[in-house]
This record gives sequence, C-alpha cells and structure tokens, in this order.
Amino acid sequence: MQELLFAMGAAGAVAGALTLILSRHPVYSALGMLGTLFSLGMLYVTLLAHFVAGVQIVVYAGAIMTMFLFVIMYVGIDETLDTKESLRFQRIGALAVIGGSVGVGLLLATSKLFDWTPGVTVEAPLPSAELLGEAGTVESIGRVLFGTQRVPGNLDSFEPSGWLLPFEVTSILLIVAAVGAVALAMGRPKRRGSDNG
Amino acid sequence: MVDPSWYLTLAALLFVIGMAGVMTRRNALIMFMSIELMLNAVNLTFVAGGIGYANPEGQLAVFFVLVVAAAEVVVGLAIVVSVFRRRRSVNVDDLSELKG
Amino acid sequence: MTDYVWLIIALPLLGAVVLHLVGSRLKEPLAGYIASVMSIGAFGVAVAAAIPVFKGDIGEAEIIHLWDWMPSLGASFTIQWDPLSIAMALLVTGVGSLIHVYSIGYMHGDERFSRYFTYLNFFAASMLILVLAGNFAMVFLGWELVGLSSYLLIGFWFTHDLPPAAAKKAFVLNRVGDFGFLIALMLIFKHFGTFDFGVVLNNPAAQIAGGTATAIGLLLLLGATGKSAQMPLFVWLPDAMAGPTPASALIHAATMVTAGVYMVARTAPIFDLSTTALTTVALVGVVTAFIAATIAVVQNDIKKVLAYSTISQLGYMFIGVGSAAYSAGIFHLVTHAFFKALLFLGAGSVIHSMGGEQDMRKMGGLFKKMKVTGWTMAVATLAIAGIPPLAGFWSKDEILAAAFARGGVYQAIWALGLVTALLTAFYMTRWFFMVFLGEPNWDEGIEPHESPQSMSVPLVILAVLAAVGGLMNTPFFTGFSNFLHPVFAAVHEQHAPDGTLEYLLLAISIVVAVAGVAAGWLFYRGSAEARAHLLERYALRMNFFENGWNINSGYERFVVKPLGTLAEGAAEFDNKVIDSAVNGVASVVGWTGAKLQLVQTGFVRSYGVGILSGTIGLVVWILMSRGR
Amino acid sequence: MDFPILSVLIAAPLVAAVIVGFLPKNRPNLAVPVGMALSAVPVGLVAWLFTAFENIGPAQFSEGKVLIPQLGVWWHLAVDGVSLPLVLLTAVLVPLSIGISSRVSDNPKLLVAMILFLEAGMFGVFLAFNLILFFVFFEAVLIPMYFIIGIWGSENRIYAAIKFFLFTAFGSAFMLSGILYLGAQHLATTGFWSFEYSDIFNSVELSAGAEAWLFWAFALAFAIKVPLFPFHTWLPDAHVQAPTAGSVLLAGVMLKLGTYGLIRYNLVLFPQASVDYMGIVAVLAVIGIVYGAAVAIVQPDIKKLVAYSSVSHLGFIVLGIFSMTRSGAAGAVLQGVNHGLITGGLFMLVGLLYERRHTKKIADFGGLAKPAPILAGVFLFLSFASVGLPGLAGFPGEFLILIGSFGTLPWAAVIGATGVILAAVYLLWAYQRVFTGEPTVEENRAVRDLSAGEKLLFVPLIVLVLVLGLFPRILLDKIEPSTDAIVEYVVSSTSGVSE
Repeated sequence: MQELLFAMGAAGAVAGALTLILSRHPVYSALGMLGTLFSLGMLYVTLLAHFVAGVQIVVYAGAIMTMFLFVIMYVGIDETLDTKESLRFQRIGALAVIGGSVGVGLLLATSKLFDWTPGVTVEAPLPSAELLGEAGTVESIGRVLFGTQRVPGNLDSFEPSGWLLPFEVTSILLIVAAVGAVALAMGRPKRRGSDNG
Repeated sequence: MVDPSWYLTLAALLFVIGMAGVMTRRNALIMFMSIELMLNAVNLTFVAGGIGYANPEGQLAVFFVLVVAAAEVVVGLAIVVSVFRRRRSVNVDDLSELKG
Repeated sequence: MTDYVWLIIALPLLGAVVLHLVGSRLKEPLAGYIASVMSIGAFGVAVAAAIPVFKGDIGEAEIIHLWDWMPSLGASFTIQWDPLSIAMALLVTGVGSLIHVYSIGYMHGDERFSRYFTYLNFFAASMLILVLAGNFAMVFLGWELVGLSSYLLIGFWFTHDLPPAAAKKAFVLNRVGDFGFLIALMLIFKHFGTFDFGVVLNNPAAQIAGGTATAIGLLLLLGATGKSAQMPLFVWLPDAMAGPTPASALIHAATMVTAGVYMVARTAPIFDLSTTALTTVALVGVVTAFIAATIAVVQNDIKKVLAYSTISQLGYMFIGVGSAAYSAGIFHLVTHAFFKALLFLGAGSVIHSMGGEQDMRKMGGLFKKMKVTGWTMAVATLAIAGIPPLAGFWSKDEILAAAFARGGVYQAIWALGLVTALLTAFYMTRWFFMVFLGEPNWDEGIEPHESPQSMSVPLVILAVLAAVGGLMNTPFFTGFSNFLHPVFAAVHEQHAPDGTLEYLLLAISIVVAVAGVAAGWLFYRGSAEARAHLLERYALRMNFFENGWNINSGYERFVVKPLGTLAEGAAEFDNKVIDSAVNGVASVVGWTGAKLQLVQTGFVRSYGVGILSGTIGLVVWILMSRGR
Repeated sequence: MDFPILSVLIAAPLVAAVIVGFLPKNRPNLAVPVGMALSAVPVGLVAWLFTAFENIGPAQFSEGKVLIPQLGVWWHLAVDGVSLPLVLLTAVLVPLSIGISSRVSDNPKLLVAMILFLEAGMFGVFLAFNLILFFVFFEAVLIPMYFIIGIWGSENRIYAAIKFFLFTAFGSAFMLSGILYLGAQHLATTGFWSFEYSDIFNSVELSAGAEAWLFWAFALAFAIKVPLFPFHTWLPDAHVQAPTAGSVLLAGVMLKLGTYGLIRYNLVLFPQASVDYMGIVAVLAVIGIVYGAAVAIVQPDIKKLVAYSSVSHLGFIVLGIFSMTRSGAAGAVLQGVNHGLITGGLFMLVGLLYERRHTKKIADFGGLAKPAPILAGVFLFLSFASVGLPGLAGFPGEFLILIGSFGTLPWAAVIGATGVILAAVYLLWAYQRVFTGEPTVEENRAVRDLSAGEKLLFVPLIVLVLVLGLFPRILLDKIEPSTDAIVEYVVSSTSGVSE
C-alpha cells in the first residue's frame, strides 16, 4: 500500500517537474508545478508528516502558486520564448552540471565512501508508526517549536526550546519581504532623465 | 514502510530537474518555479530525514524553508513585475546590464 | 680684549640688511653713503682690533666664539683673530671701502643703485666671514656666500643676456671646486672629528698620515682652483667681467679670487705634510700663470686683459704658497690687491668716460684727457710689470726667489714664472699703450673726461699703496713676514735665499721686467700698420690664444655637451623605461581584468551554471577530503 | 591625566575641517581665510609643544587608550625628536598651502576641508606609536590627497591621482602584511596580540630571514613614499598635475612620511637587516641624487623640474638615514624639515607663476625679474637655499648627511656630493631662463609682482629658512638625542657598521 502511494506520488512529482521545465507555455509550467506540489503533499502524508502536508498544500499550492499564476497572467500568457538556445555553451554547461550531479549521486549511492547514517545504523529497526505519527502532529511540532510546560498551567515550569526566537524572527523577514515587494512593484512616478530602460 | 532513501533519491531527482530548469529556461517565471522546485526537493529531504532519524526537527526546518521561499517569491515576483513594466519582457537574457 | 671684532662682519651685514629692506626708498647717493660708512666702519674696527696685535701685546691667536652652528661637528660661528686674518680683514675692508666710495660715482644713475650697494656690502660681510672664520665649516660658509654675492654682482644687469649666463657659469664652476672642498671637509671630519682650526691645524701629523694629507691637500686645491680661477676651472673669470667694473675690482681681482690662496696658506700645516700636494699647487699655479699670460697678450677688451692678468697673478700666488713660501704668497696677494684693484678701477674710470666702450682698439690717447687716471694707471702698470721699487716687484721677486731656492722641479717653475713675468710686463705695457697713448681711435661722439672725485680719490690712494706697499716686505726689511710669522711658525716655511744668490735673482727679475716693458714699448710705439702686418702673419696662432687656448670650447665639447646628452638620456630613460615599466604593470593588471571580466556575461543563467558547478565541485571536494 | 595635547592636535584640524564644511554656501571666499585662521590653532599647539619638549631621547607626551584590546591596538600617541620637527613642519606648511589656494574658484570650501583633513592624517602618522594606528593614518592621508589632485589638478589629473594612489597603496600592502606578521610574532612569543611599538620592539624576536623580508616589506612602502629611485615616477606626474596646495603638502610633508618611517620602523625594528642592506639602499639613494638632478636639468616644465629636484634631495635624506651615523641621521631629520620649507616655497612660487601666465613651460617665460622683482628675488633666495648655500636652511642638513655618510659610506658621500653641483646647474639655469634677460613676450612684461597678501605667505618661510640656516641648533638640540639613541642602538645591537 505504502509502496504504491510512494510510486504514485513520485511519478506525479517527476511528471509535474518535467512539465514545469519542458513546456513552452508558462501556464502549463505552473500547472506542472502545481502537480508536483500536490504530489509532494501526498508523499508527506505517507511520511506521516500530516501537518507539513497540510501547510504544503495551503501555502505552496494555494498561496504561492496563485501568486505565480497572477504574475503569469499579468505579464501575458501569450509570452512564449524562443526555445532556441541563444547562449553559447549554456546547454553544454547545463548538461555537464546535470551529468556531474547525477554522476556524483550515483557514485555516492554505489560506493561506501560515505556513511549516511550517523547515529542510526541501517540495520536498526525503523521507529514504529505510532511514534512517527506522534511526530507529525501539530502538537508535537508545536512542542518542538515553542517548548513545553512540565506542569500544565504553571508558567514557571515552561521550558522554551531554542527554536522559538529564530522562528519569530522569520516574521521580520516576511514583513521586510512584503514591504520590499510593495516598494518594488508599486508604480513609481517616472523620474526625469533617469530612465535608461 | 518505504525506506527513506527512496524519498531522498526522489528529492535528488527533483532537485536536478529544478537545476536543469534554472539553467535552460529563459522565462524568469519558469526559472523561479524551478527554484521553488529545488526548495521543495530540499523540504522533502528534511521530512524524510526527520522520519529516518525519528526527529521532528526535520519537519521544523520545512517551516523555515517555507518562510524563506515565500519571502523570496514575493520579492522576486515584484522584481519580475517591475522589470516587465520597464522592458515589456521577462526574458532574463535581456537583462545583462551587469555584464563586466 | 678684541672680542668686538664681530663688528667687522656685522657692520657690512647690517648695511646689506638695511639697504635690502629700505634701499629702494632711499635717494641715490644715500645708499652709497650708508654702504661706504659701514665698510669704512668695519675697516676702523679692524684697525682698532689689529693694533694690539701689531704692538705684540697679543701673541696667541684670539678665538671669539659667537654661537654654535652645528655643535656635533664642531661647527660654530667663531672668529679667529690672528695675523693672517688681520691682514686679510684689513685688506678686504680697506680696499673694499675704497671701492665702495668709488662705486658711488661709477654707479651714478643706475636704476638699481641701492641694490648694487646691498650686494657690495653683503659681499664684504661674506668675505670677512671667510677670512675671519675659526673653523672649516665657517670658512665654507663664507666661501659659498662670496660665491653667492659674486653671482649676484656678475648678474647685476640681469636684463642683458650675457651677465646672467656668466653669473651662472661662475657659480657652477665654483661649485665644481666646492665639490672638492666639501670632500676635503668630509675627510677632515673623519680624521679629526671636528672642524675647529685649533684642533685640525695644531700638529695634524698626529692624526693623519701623508697620504691623507695629500688627499685633503689636493681636494682643497680643487676648491681653490674654482674660487681662485686656476687651471682648469678659470674660464669663469673672464666671463665674470660682465658685471659692474668696481665689483670686478673688488671681487674678481682684489679679494674673493684670492680666497683660494688664503685657504692654502691657512691650511699650511696640512700641506706641510705632503710634498705632492704642495708641488701640485705650485705646478697648477705656474701653468695657470703662463697660460693666462699668453691669453692676456692678445685680448682687446680692456677688462678681459685685466681678467687674464688676474688669473696669471693668482697663479703667482699659488706658486708662492705652493713653494711653502706662505707669507710671500700672502704678500703678493696684498700687493696684487692694491695694483689690480687700481687697474680695474682705472679701467672702470676709462669705461665710464668712454660711455661704456670696452674695446681697446677704439681707445688710445686718453692720457691727455684723463690725467689722474693716466698717472695712476702708469703706476699700476709698472707695479704689476715688476719694476722696482713698486709693490709688484717685491712680492713677485720673493715668490720666484723662494721657488728657485726650493730646487728640483721648482727651478723649472721658477723659469716658467720668469717667462710669465716677461709676458706680464709686455701685455701690461701693451694695455697701457693701447688705452692711454698713441692716436685716439674713439667712436664718433665720445667725449672722454676725467671721472668725478669720488672715483679719482680712491684711484690716488690705491696708486700710493701700489707704489709703496711693497716696501713693507723687501729683502732688506721683512716686516710683513715677521708679522705673519706666528701663523706659520709651526710649518716648514720656505724663505728666499740670502746673500749673493738673492741679489742675483733680484737682478734677473729686474732685467726681465724691464725687457718686457721695453718690448711692449717698442712694439706698440710703432705704427699701427706694422703691427697689423705682423699680427696677420700669426693670425692663426693668435686665434688660439685669443680664444683662451680653446679651453672654453673644450669644456663645451667634452663636458657640457656630453653631460647634457647624459641628462637627456636620463630623462628619456625615466620616461621610456621606468615609467613605462610602471605603466606596464598597470596595463598587465588592466589586461587581466579585461579578460576576466568576460566571465561576467551578465546572463543570470550563466551564473547559474557557475554557481551550480561550483556547488558540485564543493560537494566532491568535501567528499574526497572526508573519504581520505 | 595631563592635557592630551597630541590628541587635541589631531582633532583640531578635523574640527576645523568640519567648521569649514559648514560655512555658508553662497560665500565661497570665506573658506580660505577661515581655514587659515583655524589652521593657526595647530600652529599654536605645536609651538607650545615645542617649548615644553624636553631635549631627551625617548618619546614624550605619551597618551594611550586601548581601542581593540583583543588585538593590542591602541590609540597611542607620543612625540620624540624624530617626529617633533616634522610635526612642526606640517603645522607651518598647512596654513601657507591654504593661503596659496585663495584663487581656487572651484569649491574652495571642500579644498580647504581636504587640506585640514590631510593635516590631521599627517599629524597622526608622525605621532602614532602603534603599528596599526600608524598604518591607518599612513593610508588615510592618501584619501584627501587623492581628491586634491583628482579634483583641483590640471588636465591629466585623474591619471596622476590614480597613479599616486595605486603606487603608494601597492607598497603599503607589503607593509601591512609585515605589520600583521609582527603582531602574530608577538602573539607567538608572549601569548597575546599587540601592535604596540614598544611591545614589538621589546618582545618580538625575529629570525634573520624574517627580519630581512620584513625590512624589505616596510622599506618598499616607505621607498615608494619617499620616493626612492626607481619608485619615483609617480612623483613628477602627481606634482605636475596637483594644484599648488597639493604640491606644497606633497613635497613638503608627505614625502617625509617615507623617510620618517625608515627611521622609526626600519632602523629600529630591523637593525640587523638595516645594516646588512645599507649598501643597497645607499646605492639607490645615490642614484636618486644624481639621476634626479640630471633629469631635472633637462625638464622643460618648471614644476617638473622642482619635482625631480625633490627626488634628488630626498636621496640625500635616505643616504643620511642609512649611513648609520649620528650626524647622518640627525641631518636626515633636519633636512626633511628644510626640504619641506624650501621646496614647499618653490612650489608656491611656481603656482603663482602659473596663475599669472597659465603655463609651466620654462621656454614660455623669460625676463620676469623685471616686472616681478620680488617674486624673482624670493625664487632666487629659495633656489639658493635648495642648492644648499651655507647660512640658509638647505645647508646644515645636507652637510651633516654628507659628513656623516662619509664615515661609513665614503663612496656614496663623494658621488652624492656631485648632486650639490648639479643642483646649482638646474636651479640657476632655470632661474636664468625664467627670470633674467629682457622680457620678450608681451604677457611676460605684464606679469604682476607679489601682492601684499602673497608676500605675507612667504615671510614665515623666508624667516624660517634663515633661522634654520644660521641656528639649526634650535632643531638639532631636539633631534639629536633621539637620533643618537636610535643610531647607537642600531650600531650596538648589530655587527657590520665600521665607522
């Protein structure tokens, strides 16, 4: 069952990704991307990361992709670019990079140069589904993120986790990004003499 | 239960596809989406790794990546929009003023 | 007791400063009066301070310390008041005062009248610093300052082309000499650790060997040849005649040019240690004396003849000090100052009355128009020619006698000196004849007249001195030598021979002088045509002499031109090689940058390839290092 | 704590620069007089410092505050006999160079502020007793000078400014690596970082090889600054292009940064290497003397001529430093001051000539002594001072150097002495061509003589040149204890100097 779900998700994700990079029309690309995101959400479910899966669907597939589509529509859906590569060596370089990374991956997969599992041996039994299920819940993530109250209701027993501050700081990043986006995209009055295209 | 290494392999594959997209596509929006794809691939490794090590902090990392991705998309798309306003184009090859 | 002698320097210096600051606002003669008063005042102070020494109240040299200059070198402003400096100070202030007074008349009407007296006073002060100095550093100070004042006075009429060039030439050639002086100073400091006369000149044999003494002596001689216009650096002096004539009289005849002689005499204890250096001094002297005399014979410029004659006479002084007859050399220095200053002032008087004309061929017959000048010049001519009992005879004879007595190579020097004496008598007679006797050859509109009293009075005074000045040191009365004796007590001084030989040499000198005068008289009494005919026959050889043995053009060809080429080459080298190397480095960097900037294509996707391949490279590198 | 006179000395010009910067925009003529008035403050401070200075060897008025304790970087200022004369020179030249800029029409406010900023930097270089602090000041002076040349220079100013900047910065890079190495060595021997001059002097032990490369690293930086042959080609370009004030300060003070560094750092920190290589440096110095003079002779441009004469004179100073003799070192410091005054004055005159005739070609001039006798007189006076006429300032230093170097490097002294002849040739020849004769060109006939204000600028120079010529003791008494101590230390702690 799990294997089947994984196979379906994986196939969907790869297909969407390929659509993304191969289709000439950006809307198809966006749809391909959307497919990949949904597939990934499904894979997260198979990994028992339910909350992440939910966030993936809502934020990525819902918010971010909507924005992409917005912009695609704004700049014009008929905007198709010539597929003929204009930069010399660009394709060769890309191929080399891709080939190189695939090669490195294969090398790593086949050789024992590098031990991937420090701390947990490969032979060790995987954690039980219950434990894992526990790990994927909102509550457990909330614990990791914000800390725990040893005695419920007693604030003195609260033990903050190290993640709290960084997580809150990300809000600043988001605000800055929002302000920046507004500043950038807001139609500026054209300054005389400064517009050189 | 599927072995996490399968997930990792899938993530690597998606990452490479994203790389290919960044390197070969000229449409700024598609490049952006390719980058999102790469970020998602990384997210997958985090989650799969977290499961592999039985550590919920792997999932936690996803949220950070998510925030960064959101910020990046917001600013990046704003840039694309303002560039498009000026040049009527989202072809990144047209934007080579920073040539040495 | 005599610690007020600093006034001797201070008075003319004060005059120079005052005139420099307010001179342009003074009415014409006033500046001259101020300058003259300062000079005469200095003379008065010198006389007052000299009296105790004359009386013999002061035996030792007096050292008056004023202030420290560079204490670590033993260089200070120190005055040494001993017979030698007294003689020089009296000479400089005395003759100087006469020339100051004379100049009031001569420079009448010049628009930079006061500036001239500024320079003249400044020169007097500089020269006094030189002769009164108590250490080598201060001598060098005076040595250079007289060079400066000489520069200023030669180039006084700066709007003409010739004087500035001559001034520069004089200064530069003097500098060549100073180069030697400077190195001598370095050697002195290295071996003595100080510049103080009291240390260096007090038994130098204890500090330096003969070789060092020779080196110091020869280097000092190089300095002296520059300042005293000796071979091979004498070429500046004839050019220096471009300056005002009284300045020539003071600087380029009576005082500054004798500084080299004074220098050798002052450093006698060092020369005493080296026969080589001493003999070289004498040889330089005699060669210069002879060459300059041959040139003087054919000059037609009234001042040029005197200039070459000065060089020649300075040569005599070098023979004197080079023969270790120091007091004889100084004696000739003094008498020469009298008659040569007189000659120059007389020449100035003539030029003044001829409206600036200097070519002797356009003179003649002036005796009738200018009685005072004529008579005084007659005295001066006979004095320099060596006719007894005038001043020049006694001093020149003493030098030649001392050289003869020294024997060896010095007897050859004596012989050549004698020939030079003959030439001297000849060319001075020629000079006198061409200017004062014979037919007038004046240009149209020139009305020769006697000069004003301010000019003629100094002439008369100098004429008296030129006539009787020699009597202070004769074979029969050696007053001057005795006076100087304390200075040269410690060195082996050469004296003229005694007895029969002395009288024989005296007789030879008289015969030579008379013969020279007679030859000149015979030759220039005759008709101009006959002379012209004779001159034509030897025109080629005459040219050689007239051009001063082509020494000037030799310098031009073998020194100035090559140096100029070298300098041009250096400039070219600087531009083409060094600067190009610098710019080359810069352009290599620039080229590299230009090549490297191609990597910056401006295409985001290319950067993407770069970033990603770099990432892969990093991953591989990490794995490799992990795997090891 | 005592009054921090040295910090105040550095701060005063900075404050002055700010004040000048806030002057009203519509009154540009105010900048120069205000700048001059404000630059009188450092003059007063230095005068007080000069009188309070004791004639002893070690540094005085030491004041310190730690800036970066972990790295041993201190704000440490002090003054000794080597730096005091140069501080004095700086304080004197700055008001003059501001005054000479009164005809600058293009943003004089900024120029004056730059000059004051430069002054603070130069004070800092001379007073710093911490290697990092020294380096910071050493580099900081480049910035205002770069702008002074680059903004107010003549046609080719950008080229000259960049050449000047890159050339000097190139040398400094080597010095910086040397400084860092010294700090690290201090860490290695004592266990903590320090760039304090005294710490490095006392506790860093260097191997012979390290000492050699450190010597050259520092020497290269200073040799470029001096400039020593063959690193001198930035100088003529910079001088010719720089405005008058720039030339005055460049020749007057900035070149002395190099010679100062050679004494303070190369000699003291690397004595053995200094002795080992004194011959090589002396050869370069002597080449510089003769070569600079020879090139100066044939320059058609009067400003370039004076610039090359600096190369020649600075050769003397370096020769004096590397003679390893007391008189050589004392003479070198003294000559630094004298050259600054004299050449600064000459550059001021050349600037005035350029203002009047808008040319620097010697051939365009001629006969100027007639319309402008005072200008000619001052030029001649300074020329003779530059030639080294005894009684004027140029002589005592040169004389001490020659006498000193003859003790250890007789050949160098003898060849160097020919520079004395050549100096007379180039300066007097230039004087002859520019000032004497009958003015032939109409413009030359109309050249204005010095105005009252301009005369005033030269009065302090002339007085100082005379005073230092006749009473060099005023400075020598302060210089000699310090230089004697340095030379004695070098000679006693090494082998190979034979006097």
